[in-house]
Amino acid sequence: MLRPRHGLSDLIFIVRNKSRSNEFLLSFDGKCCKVLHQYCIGWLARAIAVAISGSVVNSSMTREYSTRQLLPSLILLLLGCMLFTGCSKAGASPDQPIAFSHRIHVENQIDCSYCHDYYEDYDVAGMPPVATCVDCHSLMFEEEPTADLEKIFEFADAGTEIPWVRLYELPKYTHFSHKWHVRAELDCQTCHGDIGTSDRAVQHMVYNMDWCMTCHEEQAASVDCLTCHK
Amino acid sequence: MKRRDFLKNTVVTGTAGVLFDACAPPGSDQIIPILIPEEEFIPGVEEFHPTNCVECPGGCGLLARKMDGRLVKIEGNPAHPISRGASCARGQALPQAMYHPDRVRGPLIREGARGAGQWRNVSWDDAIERLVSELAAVQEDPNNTLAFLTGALRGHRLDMVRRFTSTLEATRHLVHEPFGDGAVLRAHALTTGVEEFFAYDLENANYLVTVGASVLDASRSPVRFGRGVGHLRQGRPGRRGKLVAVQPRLSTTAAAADEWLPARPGSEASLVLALAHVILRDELYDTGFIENRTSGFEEFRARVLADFDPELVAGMAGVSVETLERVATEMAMYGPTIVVAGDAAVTGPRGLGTAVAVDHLNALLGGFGKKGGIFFNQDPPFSEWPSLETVVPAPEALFANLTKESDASSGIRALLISDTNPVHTLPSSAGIDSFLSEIPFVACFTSFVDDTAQMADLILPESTPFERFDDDVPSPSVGIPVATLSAPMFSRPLYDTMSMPDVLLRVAAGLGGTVAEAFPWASYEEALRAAWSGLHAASRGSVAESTERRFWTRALAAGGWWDEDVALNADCLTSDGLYRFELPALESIGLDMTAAGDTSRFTLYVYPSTAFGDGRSAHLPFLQELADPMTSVRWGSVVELNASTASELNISDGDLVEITSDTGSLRVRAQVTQGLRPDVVALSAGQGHGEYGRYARGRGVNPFSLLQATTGSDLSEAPLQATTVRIIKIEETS
Amino acid sequence: MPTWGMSIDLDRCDGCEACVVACRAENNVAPAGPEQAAIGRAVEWMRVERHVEGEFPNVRTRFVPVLCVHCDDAPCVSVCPVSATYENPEGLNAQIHPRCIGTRACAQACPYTVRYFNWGTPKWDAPLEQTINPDVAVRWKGIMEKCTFCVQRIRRAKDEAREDDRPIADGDVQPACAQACPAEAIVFGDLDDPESAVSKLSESPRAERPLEELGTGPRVFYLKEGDWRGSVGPQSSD
Amino acid sequence: MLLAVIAFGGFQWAHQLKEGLIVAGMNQPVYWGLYLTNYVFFIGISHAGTLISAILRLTDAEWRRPITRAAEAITVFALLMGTSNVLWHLGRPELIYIPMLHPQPLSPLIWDVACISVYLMGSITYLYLPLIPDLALLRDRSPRLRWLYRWLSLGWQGTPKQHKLLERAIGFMAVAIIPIAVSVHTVVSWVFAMTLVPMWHSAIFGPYFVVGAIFSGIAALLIAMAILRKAFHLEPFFRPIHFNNLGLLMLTMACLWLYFTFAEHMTVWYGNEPDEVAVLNSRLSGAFSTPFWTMITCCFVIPLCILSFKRTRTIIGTVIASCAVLIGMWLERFIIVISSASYPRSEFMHDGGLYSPALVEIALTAAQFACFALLYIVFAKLFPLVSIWEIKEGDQTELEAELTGTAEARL
Repeated sequence: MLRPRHGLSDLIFIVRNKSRSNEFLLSFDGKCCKVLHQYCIGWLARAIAVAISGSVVNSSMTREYSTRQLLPSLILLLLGCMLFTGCSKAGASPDQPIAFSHRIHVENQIDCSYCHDYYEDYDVAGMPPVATCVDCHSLMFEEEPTADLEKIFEFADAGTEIPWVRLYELPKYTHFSHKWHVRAELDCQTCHGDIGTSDRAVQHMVYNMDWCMTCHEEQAASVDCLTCHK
Repeated sequence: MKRRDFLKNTVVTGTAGVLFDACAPPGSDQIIPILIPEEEFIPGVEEFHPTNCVECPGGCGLLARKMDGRLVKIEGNPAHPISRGASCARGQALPQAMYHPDRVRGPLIREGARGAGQWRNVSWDDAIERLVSELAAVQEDPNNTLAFLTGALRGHRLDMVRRFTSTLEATRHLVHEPFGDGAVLRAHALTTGVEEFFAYDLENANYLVTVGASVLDASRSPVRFGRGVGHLRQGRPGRRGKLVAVQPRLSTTAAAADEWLPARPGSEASLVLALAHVILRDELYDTGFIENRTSGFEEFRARVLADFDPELVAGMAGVSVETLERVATEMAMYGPTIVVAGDAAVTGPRGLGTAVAVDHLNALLGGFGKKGGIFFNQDPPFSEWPSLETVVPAPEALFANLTKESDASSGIRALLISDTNPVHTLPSSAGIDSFLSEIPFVACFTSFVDDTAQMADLILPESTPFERFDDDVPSPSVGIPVATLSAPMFSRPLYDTMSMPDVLLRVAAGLGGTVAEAFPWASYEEALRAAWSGLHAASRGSVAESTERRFWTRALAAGGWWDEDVALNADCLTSDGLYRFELPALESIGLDMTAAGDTSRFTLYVYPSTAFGDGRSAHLPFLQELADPMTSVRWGSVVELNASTASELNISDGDLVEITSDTGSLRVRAQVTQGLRPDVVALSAGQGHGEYGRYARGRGVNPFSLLQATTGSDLSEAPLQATTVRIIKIEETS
Repeated sequence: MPTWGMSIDLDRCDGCEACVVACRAENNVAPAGPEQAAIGRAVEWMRVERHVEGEFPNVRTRFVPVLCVHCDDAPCVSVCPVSATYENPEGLNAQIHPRCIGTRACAQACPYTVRYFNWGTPKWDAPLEQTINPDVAVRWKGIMEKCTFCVQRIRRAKDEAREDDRPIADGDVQPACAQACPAEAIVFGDLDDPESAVSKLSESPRAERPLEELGTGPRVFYLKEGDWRGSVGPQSSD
Repeated sequence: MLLAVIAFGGFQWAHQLKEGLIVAGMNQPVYWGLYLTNYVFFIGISHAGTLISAILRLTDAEWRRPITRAAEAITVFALLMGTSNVLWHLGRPELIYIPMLHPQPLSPLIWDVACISVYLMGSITYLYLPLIPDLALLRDRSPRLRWLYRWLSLGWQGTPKQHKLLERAIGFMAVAIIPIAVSVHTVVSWVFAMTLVPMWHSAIFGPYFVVGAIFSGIAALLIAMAILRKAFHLEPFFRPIHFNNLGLLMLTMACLWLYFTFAEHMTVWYGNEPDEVAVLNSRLSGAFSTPFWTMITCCFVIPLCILSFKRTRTIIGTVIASCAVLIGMWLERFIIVISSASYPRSEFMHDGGLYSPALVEIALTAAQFACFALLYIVFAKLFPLVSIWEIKEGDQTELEAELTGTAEARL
């Protein structure tokens, strides 16, 4: 049976993705990322990405990319950069309302589930309400108050939640269950990179179908479209 | 080349646009949307909250599916005896009523002239203050009366209103329900002493005859009857029941039926008695039942055998003698048989007669108390609210009569309206407009500014069943005591709304004195708990718990209380406990109906719509978009004409026609059908709202504007098949 | 691995159209609005077709609920140039929205006319979009959509079964239409499981598969109307 | 003028891109409308050139020499117009490249894509090759645009070797192009015939479409010739004999076409399969009767009356006939696409909407015809529409000066 292999992928990811495969692309990678950070806008990036991912996905089984395949993509990309200005959030590390450091929390032996309390039982990992932050921090008398800590309490007093800026977002037409991926004993790093050891949340990668499929195939997980597409 | 550039640009912009639509998902880049401070929920995890349906008398118990803090779907409550996990089209569309863009979001006070539709937002405190002062003013002058107009309320909502009207001085409780089937209830009262809809054991019946009642589409309880008929057909291997429909139009029910008897409107009673005639003549009736449990049989037999010979009736009803003979025999031979009357057939001058005749036919077949027959409702053992030394309330009256009384409104100084829309569903000849305009103060409890609320001075936004405490005692039921219970599924209402009973409580408190004493509860929830404590005390049925508190929580979680183990009963409550073959009610029935003299006039047949009922669901886009099962019409209405009639009038499908009655006229597209008597034209109720939110406003036509209001009758306000109309073609279909 | 199928008892069906609205609500099918509906652009993954035969007063009527029959050998699958529609291992004929380019070849090829095209962007007047079911994607303009046998419910049922690590049982999955049907006319289940209600019904002498002669191998079948014969004989009030 | 029409079409298309196909007239069950009709129609026209000229070339019909190029030009432009319809037709034109990237080989649409792209390449080459010597001629004689001609003529010197090579190439292309051309229209027909739709699912659709294509092709060619003849004073080249011969060819085609049409409908009528008969009736007496009978008149009656008699088989006569045929053939495509789509299997689609094209569809159709004309004129302006060297080759006594004279006069 023919299985469609195609997804709306995000530009940066494809480029980085290639960067892992051979160095011809490294230079390409460098240039592109710059170009993108200066110019590219979400929607057009996607539009272009469709083209690129297309040419990439073709050979998604053998993970090599020839110049020929990338040519149309490049042309489209440049067209995009010329026509639109803006900034892609992909791969970037947006400023969060509070300079939150996963490292510190991890070093203090705080389990993922303390804040992300659904991560092994539900479809989403979950984000802690400001109350959770307050619970702990109001108890730590010895820690010297910093501006960021103050902010926590400001938000709490205002009765509003902390407007964390989203790093990872899957398309609305996909179904993803965090639970089963955790239970499949994947390392957090596989998807979230070195978040646990970094002070600043950086988007490890933008998940595209190409990447999901590869892993699913390696893990012998279901590759039926309806497993993820809704 | 210019063209190429031009196109390139259009392509790019176009493409961007396309992609924007394509990729734009609801929700933003912020993570906030998945964090609702008050209502903790886990994204992707579904919750089900039991609730009750108030769209029709069916009274289904429902489950509301809540996801990500939103109400997203309605499902039947599998445990509930009426719905058994199923629901109808109208029930399924309910979430749209809660999130409707045109819902009233807070109390409104009229600005400018009545009906001008200019409103000022006020706080609940101000609104209630206004209400209290108005009512207090009414109370001061003994000549003044206050009227509380409601639809056919059920459960403790009704008790609250009754209690309110009976504690206040000179207050009347008026009722308006266009498809109320008042005659059926009266008939039941006359023959069995039980003034409630019967419970039918359809699952075990073999033969079901509906006289006028479109039990499967809109009237009474489509879900309960739908399940029953399905079971009657294919529920029992090797045993397939039969469904016969007697009505002038091929309704969804008649279409689903095995046999359709298109009886002339008004001849139903005679037809039923002709069936009785055959059964009596051939002595096919249930002698055991007749002898032991009925009275007045002989007189009845004499009358029927004398007057209702099929030979005579057939011509008048337009149903062949053979058919009458055959159906009558089948009914007797292949029982248990159930006969149900309702809708248009039980309205108008002969309405009561029809309903009584149907009861008698059931009695002849010994249907009462028999497996696969008829049983009586049993009320849940609620505990009484503290009794009060009341001023005896005026009996509940039909609204239409009041509006017709000469100095009708003179006495009435203030009118409260809840759960009904008389401006839309009363014949315009009832003079409702002038009636309302003469009343100094009109307040409406409603979620939407509908045709009636438009005429009000004060609008008190009602909460949807998903946002309020409510209970319900379904009628018609299934013979066992059933009480549905629903609690708000959100920590607070979506908008600044309050449910009618809660408002009454606050008003009572505001009025003080005996009224305040009559309502000793802080909230409607408390009042309900007080009543429901009786069910706990009974310690039987689906929810039995040690403490009253735990009972309440369990009942809320289960969506109500019912007792499946109770023995079904059909013991008549007449003085002598016998079924009474009531004759006087049959006097109105005769064979005097000759073929209509004036062939240019047709009988207008008005029926409740599958999607909208009497029109209260017309504001929901899902239902407007729903193609009618029989006419396939969406977002509008059509008038149905028999093919032969149409060809005579040279009208073809889609032509615009004008229908004129003595009281009004309207223009609507025609639809030619085989499923209608040639001397009848059919219009569906429900559409033609002047005001009811953006989806209903100005859609289709309202047949009630053509009807002649009946006066004097305390059973029905409009004869749904007694008005005659003329039809002329206005323009060809395009 | 199950093979999902559905049986619809035309003898039970009374055309109440509860299934139609249930399907809309479950699957986020936006109303097309008066103008569009008038020119045949209303989308109803599940619709009730009415067949009226005969002349007054001898009129026979059948209601036929029509939805995607999830063919075993589907005409729509083979014509799609980009395999946006395909048949999954469990016998669902799926439409993968992001892949669809809108040639409408599948719609034209489908003998049952149960594939629907998004002529424009589906509209939800705020706050009606609050009723959108998060389990189901909201479609956008220019793509096909169709009945999925409520795959989101199948997914949930599987998830629960996997949770308490048991095989998925008959009746675990109920599509919105089957669930809503008061007459219990619609039965859904695994055709491979000989014990399941649906496969038992598929053996019924009344069972007929729509347009089977075209070789599409539909997995939705109808139980045709039985005739009432006075065969039950006089019933004692037992 | 033409530009205006085209611009309006473009504007309408932009509108459609923004709003989606909601602005077009299509509905359920008529998912395919005017766009597909035009697509089939233009691809049909495209058979004018290549096939005709190729056949004639192979059969060495002497009279073909002047008309081959005019014909081949039609092919190329008609193809461009035809394929462009796909853009309007798609729900998401921005993804039009996906079929190339991830083809689903079982889909007739993919076969279509393959065949047509090959055909396009082929016919462009086939137009280009015979052009080379003339380009060289222009390079040497033309007062302007010499750089262009130099670039295009690939250093043609007219040496015997080059001639030999060219002849070989043309010969090969002529042979190759015929099967391609046939396959193209067969495949186009299969887009319909491979479905189970009533009156599409038919075995003779392939040849039926091919015949129709050649038929309309000839008509288009005749009209083009007539116009050019007037516009560029090509009377010496496009002689009545050409119109006469082509007229006869068209007559044969008309008969052939009628035969197929008759066979097609006869089988349905006799088979009496309810769903198919529904469509048939709609054509014979129902909603589509007017276009249907117009089609019969235009495609058969009129051509027959005019072309059967030598007296009426004049230039004017053939042109009138051709116009009729073009209209008729367009109607045929329209009827085939729409009428079948409008009557799906009755049991499952009761209230289907009947199709009436919306403004955007009409505008785009007009724009295409305009664009076609425009391209053709531009081509005529830049290149000799008569294959000078072939005529030379054919008739040595012809005065070269006269040719080049006219050629220069034109430039």
